[in-house]
Amino acid sequence: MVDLSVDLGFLKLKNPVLGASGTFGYGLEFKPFYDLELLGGFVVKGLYLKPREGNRPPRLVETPAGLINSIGLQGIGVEAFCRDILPELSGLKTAIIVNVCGEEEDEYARVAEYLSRHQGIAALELNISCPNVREGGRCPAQSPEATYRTVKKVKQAVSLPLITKLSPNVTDITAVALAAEEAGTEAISLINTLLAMAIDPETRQPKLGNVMGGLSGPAIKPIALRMVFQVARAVKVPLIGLGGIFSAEDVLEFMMAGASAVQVGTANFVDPDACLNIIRGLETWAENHGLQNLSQVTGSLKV
Amino acid sequence: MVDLSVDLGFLKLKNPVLGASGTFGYGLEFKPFYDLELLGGFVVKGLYLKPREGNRPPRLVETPAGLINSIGLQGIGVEAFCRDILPELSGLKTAIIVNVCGEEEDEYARVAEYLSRHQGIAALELNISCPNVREGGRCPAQSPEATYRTVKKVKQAVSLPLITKLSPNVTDITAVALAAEEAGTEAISLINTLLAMAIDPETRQPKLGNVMGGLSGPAIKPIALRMVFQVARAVKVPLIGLGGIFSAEDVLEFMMAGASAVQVGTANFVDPDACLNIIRGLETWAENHGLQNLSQVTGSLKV
Amino acid sequence: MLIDRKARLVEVESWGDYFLFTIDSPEIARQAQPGQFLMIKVSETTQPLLRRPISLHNVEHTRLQIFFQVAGQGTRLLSSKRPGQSLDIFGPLGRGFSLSSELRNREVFCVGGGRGLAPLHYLAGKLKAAGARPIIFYGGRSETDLPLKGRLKASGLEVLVSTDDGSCGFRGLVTSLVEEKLKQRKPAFLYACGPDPMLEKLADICRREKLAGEFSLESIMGCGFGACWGCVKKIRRDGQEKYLKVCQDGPVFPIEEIVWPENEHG
Amino acid sequence: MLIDRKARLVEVESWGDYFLFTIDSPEIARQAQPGQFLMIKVSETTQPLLRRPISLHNVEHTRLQIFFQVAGQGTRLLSSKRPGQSLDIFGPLGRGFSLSSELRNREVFCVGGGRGLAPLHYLAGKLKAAGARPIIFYGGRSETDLPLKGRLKASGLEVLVSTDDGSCGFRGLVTSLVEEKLKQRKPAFLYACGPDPMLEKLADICRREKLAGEFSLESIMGCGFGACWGCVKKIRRDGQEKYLKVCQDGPVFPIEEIVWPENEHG
Ligand SMILES: Cc1cc2nc3c(=O)[nH]c(=O)nc-3n(C[C@H](O)[C@H](O)[C@H](O)COP(=O)(O)OP(=O)(O)OC[C@H]3O[C@@H](n4cnc5c(N)ncnc54)[C@H](O)[C@@H]3O)c2cc1C
Ligand SMILES: Cc1cc2nc3c(=O)[nH]c(=O)nc-3n(C[C@H](O)[C@H](O)[C@H](O)COP(=O)(O)OP(=O)(O)OC[C@H]3O[C@@H](n4cnc5c(N)ncnc54)[C@H](O)[C@@H]3O)c2cc1C
Ligand SMILES: Cc1cc2nc3c(=O)[nH]c(=O)nc-3n(C[C@H](O)[C@H](O)[C@H](O)COP(=O)(O)O)c2cc1C
Ligand SMILES: Cc1cc2nc3c(=O)[nH]c(=O)nc-3n(C[C@H](O)[C@H](O)[C@H](O)COP(=O)(O)O)c2cc1C
Ligand code: FES
Ligand code: FES
Repeated sequence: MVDLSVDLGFLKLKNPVLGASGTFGYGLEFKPFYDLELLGGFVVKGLYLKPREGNRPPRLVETPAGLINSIGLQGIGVEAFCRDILPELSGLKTAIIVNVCGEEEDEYARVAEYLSRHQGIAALELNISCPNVREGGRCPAQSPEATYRTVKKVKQAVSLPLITKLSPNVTDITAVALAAEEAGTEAISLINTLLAMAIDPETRQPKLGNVMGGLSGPAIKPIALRMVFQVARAVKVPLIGLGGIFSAEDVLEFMMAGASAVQVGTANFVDPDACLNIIRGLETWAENHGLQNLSQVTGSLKV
Repeated sequence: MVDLSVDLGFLKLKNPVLGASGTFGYGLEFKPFYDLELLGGFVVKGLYLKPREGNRPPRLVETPAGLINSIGLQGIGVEAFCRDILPELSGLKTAIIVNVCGEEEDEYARVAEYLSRHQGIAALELNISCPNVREGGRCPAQSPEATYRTVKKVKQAVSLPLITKLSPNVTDITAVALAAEEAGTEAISLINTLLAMAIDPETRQPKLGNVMGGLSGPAIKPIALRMVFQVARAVKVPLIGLGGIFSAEDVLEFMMAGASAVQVGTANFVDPDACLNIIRGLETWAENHGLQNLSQVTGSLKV
Repeated sequence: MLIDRKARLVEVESWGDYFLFTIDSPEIARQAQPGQFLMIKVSETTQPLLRRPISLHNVEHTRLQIFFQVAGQGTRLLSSKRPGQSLDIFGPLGRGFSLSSELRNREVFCVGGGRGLAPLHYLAGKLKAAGARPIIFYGGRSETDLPLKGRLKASGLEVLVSTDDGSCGFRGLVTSLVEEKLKQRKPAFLYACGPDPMLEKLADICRREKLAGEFSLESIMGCGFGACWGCVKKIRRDGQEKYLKVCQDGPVFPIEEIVWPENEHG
Repeated sequence: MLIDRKARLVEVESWGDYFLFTIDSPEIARQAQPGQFLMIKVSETTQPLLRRPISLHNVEHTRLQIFFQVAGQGTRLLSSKRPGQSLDIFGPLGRGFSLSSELRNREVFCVGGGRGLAPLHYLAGKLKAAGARPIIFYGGRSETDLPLKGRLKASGLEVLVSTDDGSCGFRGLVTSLVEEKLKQRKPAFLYACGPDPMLEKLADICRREKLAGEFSLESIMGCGFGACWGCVKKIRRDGQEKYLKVCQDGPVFPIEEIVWPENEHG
């Protein structure tokens, strides 16, 4: 039997596969398909203090090997989440991570603070990297300073472990990662979506109601992998890699590049049981390669 | 008959389709497939002062809907180009554009200066955005200041029209575009490739000899289109859009987003006659849509 | 709701761009309701990346039928499947049509434009079984858009057809045929599925005639089971306008709840 | 060199993972030389994105033959083509084998491992026609890797086979069989195509035996016609080591010019 577990220091996962925020609903949506306790864990959809309407539809457009979304973080808000959803999740023997959003820096701390008063949350993921909520797709993770400030504020407000989620829409991903580390984040997850666009030549209109959106899926995997590789060489905190993971081999690439765990996003839409299949694939691969602990794979790239 | 021509101010093209640098060889490679004079023009492969060996192979890896390359600008150097190749090109009735490279800022000006002493070159494209030549994939187009300085120096050295080619590996593409404009570039082309990576889980080695490379092809089109859209709203100089163009519809998307002309890159590998097919497709589309001048399409997006 | 990766394609019938598939999937068949839909994998590659939502056209014993029109790459790939092959599907999904017991002995209009006919066969069958009197309005541009009219009649359903070009039945839009018939008949309810302009026009007619009803809406879907918030349409409910999920809160919505023209673009 | 989008696939033969296609393409056939190759479109979608390089296995009148092994997604898609379908190919490409007139009446070794046999049939035929005495060394892991041995013999060629497991012919690596034969025979030249470790070993043998020859190299190709600089290998020529294009300067290179192990990775 292979040991698939990974230890992030602040959190031990039974395996390195987490459902990615915004693609895993509030978790419950996947209950009909498999036992959620088989997962390393999952990150619920981004939450603000208040319920949020989200962006004007259409919100999705397919591109070659990719998907652009402009959901705009529609959601029920942290209060309703803690009241209606969390009690259903907190009994599960798997890591429940909550994706934390904010209109401005203070809101992140307030959402985190609200969540910290509830049981059953393993960690918070700071979504400072959504391209769908501010004018022109901007986000705090595009600046080391704003990243530092936001992480620091949340850090001061709560004692829950923090995972800071980075944006690929930057010149130097390592500078932002270092800022998050310096501000005290326990881990870094990367990447969020790449700012993108599509046009319908017949109507001459953008295909998304919100004009621009975020690109995910296999198309972006090579970019995500490169960023994980770069950040792994720059910081000491553990990394959670994501972007276009659809198979166990994809997970291995991210782990070799330096990720301790991964998240699976868009693949959940194509196959609701994608995470489960990937976990099984990892087990088989480890067996076939005579590995005892899958965690050995992290950072094992030969360059 | 539809008028496909576009006027960049400093250069009139018979149609908006150019072969993209590095994917179009020195032009002559395409002669067996069609008459090069049918093109709007083409951009020859990047040139340094001296011949260049390029990067260690493997240099190519396919990814979903994409291609990562790490050629590293192998080439014959500007002297051999002017002596052996240019005479064969300069008689062609199509726009010959030369992609200009430099190890440091001065070299760009010297290559440009050398080229400016020869006949038959319609414009220079400053390749300040190649991710395959410097440590960590860095390039001048990642900084507005370095962009400004490089363009300015070349501008002072030559009177040939300049097209500055931007990198997508930046936080704010408009800031770099504005810097290039301020430094006096006649046009801007975008985008070059996205820094990317792939790993072979069996060997645990990077799939590219040079570890990282540049991602091109349909996978990146949504990102390229978004950047053209953003830059079109920020600058006044004409834009040449590229990134994943494989069809006439793709060209129309870029033109609607604000490009006056386009370049076709990776598609030339898949179909050596891709540019020709795209030009024909544009003609048909314009006819079917009752357009007299294709150039009307530029910037016609309804947002 | 479950994933069936070995749903066997039993029979393929086709008329030009239109395809009728008969699929063996006992478990999904057992749970199905009219107005629900399936998410179907159309490609083994990433092109296209996503599954395609297709309504249940009919359900009999262990078998499902789907009726679809080739609209693009995904449905074209689907149309190339052959009898004996396995399909990778999951479902049944969404909130289907409500079948109120008050419709018993009453006339009910079921209006479908082109591929919008898809969910109405199953619905009309259930209505009949429940003692209502469904009338299917089946509209298209031309007779070739109405390949199922013969079968619907043969299965004992009342069918009125319209074509824009008059090649079959009433000449004009199916909405005009509905208006025409409303002069004589007083249905208790109207169900419809079809292109947005058709639905919007029907919504006008229903409002004017004070006729209650439900529409099955389409939307581009990421997941089909409520996980992505990608499929929303603007719905007026409990005095508030909000974006509800077509895949989970729909695809069927009460007519008066649908907000036009917010939902038109795309 | 030209693009033939309607090259008709006339015949498909297969043995496990190995496929032999006969393709009608008069113009390409007319220009072809042994050692040259085609770029073949394997998919209508972007997966895989690029064409696949495949050697000319044989050319007769208007017809080309290719012989390939399924190695991944691209060759798998290619293997699913059926007789009567059109292939989208371009070629002939590259610099093939040199056929020196000095080989007349001399013995010539043609060594192929597995799919590396592909270009040798055409070559051996031309050699024979030119009056040389080609001997094909055909090696594989097991007998199933040597599907063409019967045909080669039937077409009048001298064939020596080896298998790693001894299931057919000499037991051992094909390079050992070559070494064995070199004890008795003195060929004038050696041609080879196959996996890098086999070629490197053969290069050693040739250096030791002072035997001249040429290898056909493989490389991942972007374009196949010299436009991308993606396929280079390190070659020692005119006293300098430089990256030359396999698609244009090769795929055939003089053995002594090839630099090992620089070219091994990948
Ligand atoms: C709940 C539901 C049930 C459906 N049931 C049926 C059915 O029973 N029979 C049938 O023929 N069709 C049905 N559709 C529509 C069908 O899903 C689309 O035609 C299909 O997804 C188009 O995919 P494609 O790859 O062929 O076309 P694409 O190339 O993806 O698109 C072609 C055109 O269709 C539009 N389109 C794409 N996806 C959708 C979508 N999900 N809904 C509406 N328009 C879309 C695109 O904007 C484009 O204009 C249903 C849609 C929904 C949401
Ligand atoms: C000039 C030339 C002639 C060739 N002739 C033949 C032939 O006649 N018969 C034949 O069976 N094969 C031939 N090959 C090899 C053939 O091109 C590859 O097997 C094929 O491209 C693999 O594609 P795929 O999608 O099936 O596999 P992929 O999934 O792309 O790759 C499978 C494995 O093959 C390797 N590979 C991919 N492309 C190439 C390549 N171009 N060369 C070598 N290895 C590669 C990959 O690194 C991977 O390990 C030739 C290659 C070249 C360069
Ligand atoms: C429809 C959709 C909604 C998303 N919503 C969120 C979100 O709420 N919070 C967040 O941090 N990331 C969100 N993301 C980004 C994903 O978590 C992930 O970073 C990205 O999609 C790349 O991974 P993938 O290619 O595996 O999907 C969303 C992505 C998609 C496709
Ligand atoms: C193999 C290869 C070589 C390239 N070489 C150059 C180059 O020499 N100079 C340059 O400016 N861009 C170079 N590029 C970038 C392309 O010109 C283009 O910007 C990029 O590939 C995106 O366009 P595409 O998706 O249409 O290929 C190269 C791209 C590829 C794939
Ligand atoms: S399609 Fe994903 S929530 Fe409806
Ligand atoms: S494959 Fe493009 S240069 Fe050789």
